[in-house]
Amino acid sequence: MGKREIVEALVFSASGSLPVKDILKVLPETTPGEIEQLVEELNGIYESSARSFRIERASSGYLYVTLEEYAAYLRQLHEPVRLSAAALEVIAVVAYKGPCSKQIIDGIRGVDSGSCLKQLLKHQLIDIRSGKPMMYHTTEKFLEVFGLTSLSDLPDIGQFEEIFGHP
Amino acid sequence: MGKREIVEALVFSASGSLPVKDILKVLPETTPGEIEQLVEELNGIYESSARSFRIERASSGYLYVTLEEYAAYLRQLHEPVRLSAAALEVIAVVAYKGPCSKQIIDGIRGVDSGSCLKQLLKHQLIDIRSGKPMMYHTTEKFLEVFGLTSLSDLPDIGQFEEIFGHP
Amino acid sequence: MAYLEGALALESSFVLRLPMFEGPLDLLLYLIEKNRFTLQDLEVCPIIDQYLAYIEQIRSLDIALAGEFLDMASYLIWLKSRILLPVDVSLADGEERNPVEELKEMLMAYRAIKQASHELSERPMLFRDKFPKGAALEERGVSSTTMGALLQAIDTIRARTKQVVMNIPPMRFSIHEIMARIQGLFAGRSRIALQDAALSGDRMEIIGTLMAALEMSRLSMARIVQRGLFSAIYLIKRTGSE
Repeated sequence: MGKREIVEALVFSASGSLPVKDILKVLPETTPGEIEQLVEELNGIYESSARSFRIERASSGYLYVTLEEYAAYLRQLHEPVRLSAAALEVIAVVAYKGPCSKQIIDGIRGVDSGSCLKQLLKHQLIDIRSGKPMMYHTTEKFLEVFGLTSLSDLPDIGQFEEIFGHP
Repeated sequence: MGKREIVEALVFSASGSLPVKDILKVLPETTPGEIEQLVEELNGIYESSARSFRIERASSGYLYVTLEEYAAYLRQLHEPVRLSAAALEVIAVVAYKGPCSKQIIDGIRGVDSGSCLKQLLKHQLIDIRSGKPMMYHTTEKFLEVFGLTSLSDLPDIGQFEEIFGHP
Repeated sequence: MAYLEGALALESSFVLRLPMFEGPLDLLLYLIEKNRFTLQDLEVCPIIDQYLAYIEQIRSLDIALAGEFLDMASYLIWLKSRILLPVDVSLADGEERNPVEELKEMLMAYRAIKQASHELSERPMLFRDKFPKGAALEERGVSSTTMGALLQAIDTIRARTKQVVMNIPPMRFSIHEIMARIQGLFAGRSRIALQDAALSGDRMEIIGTLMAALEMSRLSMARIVQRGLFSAIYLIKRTGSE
């Protein structure tokens, strides 16, 4: 296990790109130039063993990417994203409260939910019922993503007490 | 670019574990056995070129993970998951006993498990099935975290059958 | 009692030692092991004595003890009395389960779980011993998630908005006004039910009325009488001569 492999493991485990300063935090005796050298060595190893990925320089750090020639295959995979904590809050409110307006959602959460609603609409987890005000409600896709057969599968709010203590 | 490298690129680009069925979707002429063979070949290549990662069988698919010897370095960058002994007891009950209520978990442990359940839910190692009472069960992520393909991979524990065999 | 000497020797480090036991069953298993009993040839009475002594020891050190430890203590005292007292023939004809066997079964189940959790923690664990490859950057669909995530989100909302929820509405009832009202009621009779003095039944008004009653009692204007637990509270008018 050399420095080179430690750098490899660090970049490998990062989500998105890993800033150089994070690598320096773990390997304090190293210099940015040395890291660049190690990354080049790693890419050399990947190339000579015909690997499908390389490490790329990206803004302030390093990032693993797959080679372009594999893109056609990768596109067929539906790489899912995780919902943000805020989006989860909004979807929880809409699911439990039933169709409700943005004003109500904002009121319950105590913060503006505009961008979350947009994200959830984009992912088709909620939909709009027209009217004044517009009402948001959950979709079939929501049930699918949360593994529910119907909204009545949602656990009773009162039952949360056993885990989350008193309201 | 062979099948092997396509499998590599697919698993590499996934966040978390990639289900075998997703690989089969992209490479329809392949069999699960063949994929396993290709993964073994890839791990062979990684080992002989002293790479810091391997592909592991996890839950219903494959997952890239770093080797254990790098953990000390990686822990400096990532918030490591620390499960308390109590939380481990709770997850053991849920894993061995199968879906069960808080009352049953508390009964076996002789103490309240509320905060442990909360901790495990937060880490998405368990989930809830609604009903009266709510039932807790282990998740795919649990299998992933503990490197299991299914719950039947759990080590057999003496007396378990007779104690938990019949509810 | 060697274990007690041990406990005393540990006195200063008790705070650190205590969480070693996950609960009363854990402590019992520890004592059983210390006495080199197996669950099959377990002698319950010495274990019960040691458990109780241990609990007493900890309590004398003024360390807060989880309720479960005390529950178990009272259960064990009951169990010991069952063992020592002559068996009631009417109860002994197999109708009731042997409590010692029940305790053994509980301990066996807990021991199995403890062992299972130990084996789990010995496995190379993701995010502790090995780390998964980081997520790619592209965004596409939504990954399936858990019900727990939904509950967590609700808990987050609750935690964040707690202040709003906890915001107690200002007292809309003046204690002096309520006192004056009670005085008015006393004009016709010398004894009134406290709840009659709260006109609306509003929670805040009831609290206000109780505070008014306490104030009147303090000023020797009335006596507060309650016959039994949870029964109605009465205010009895006091005259100057009383």
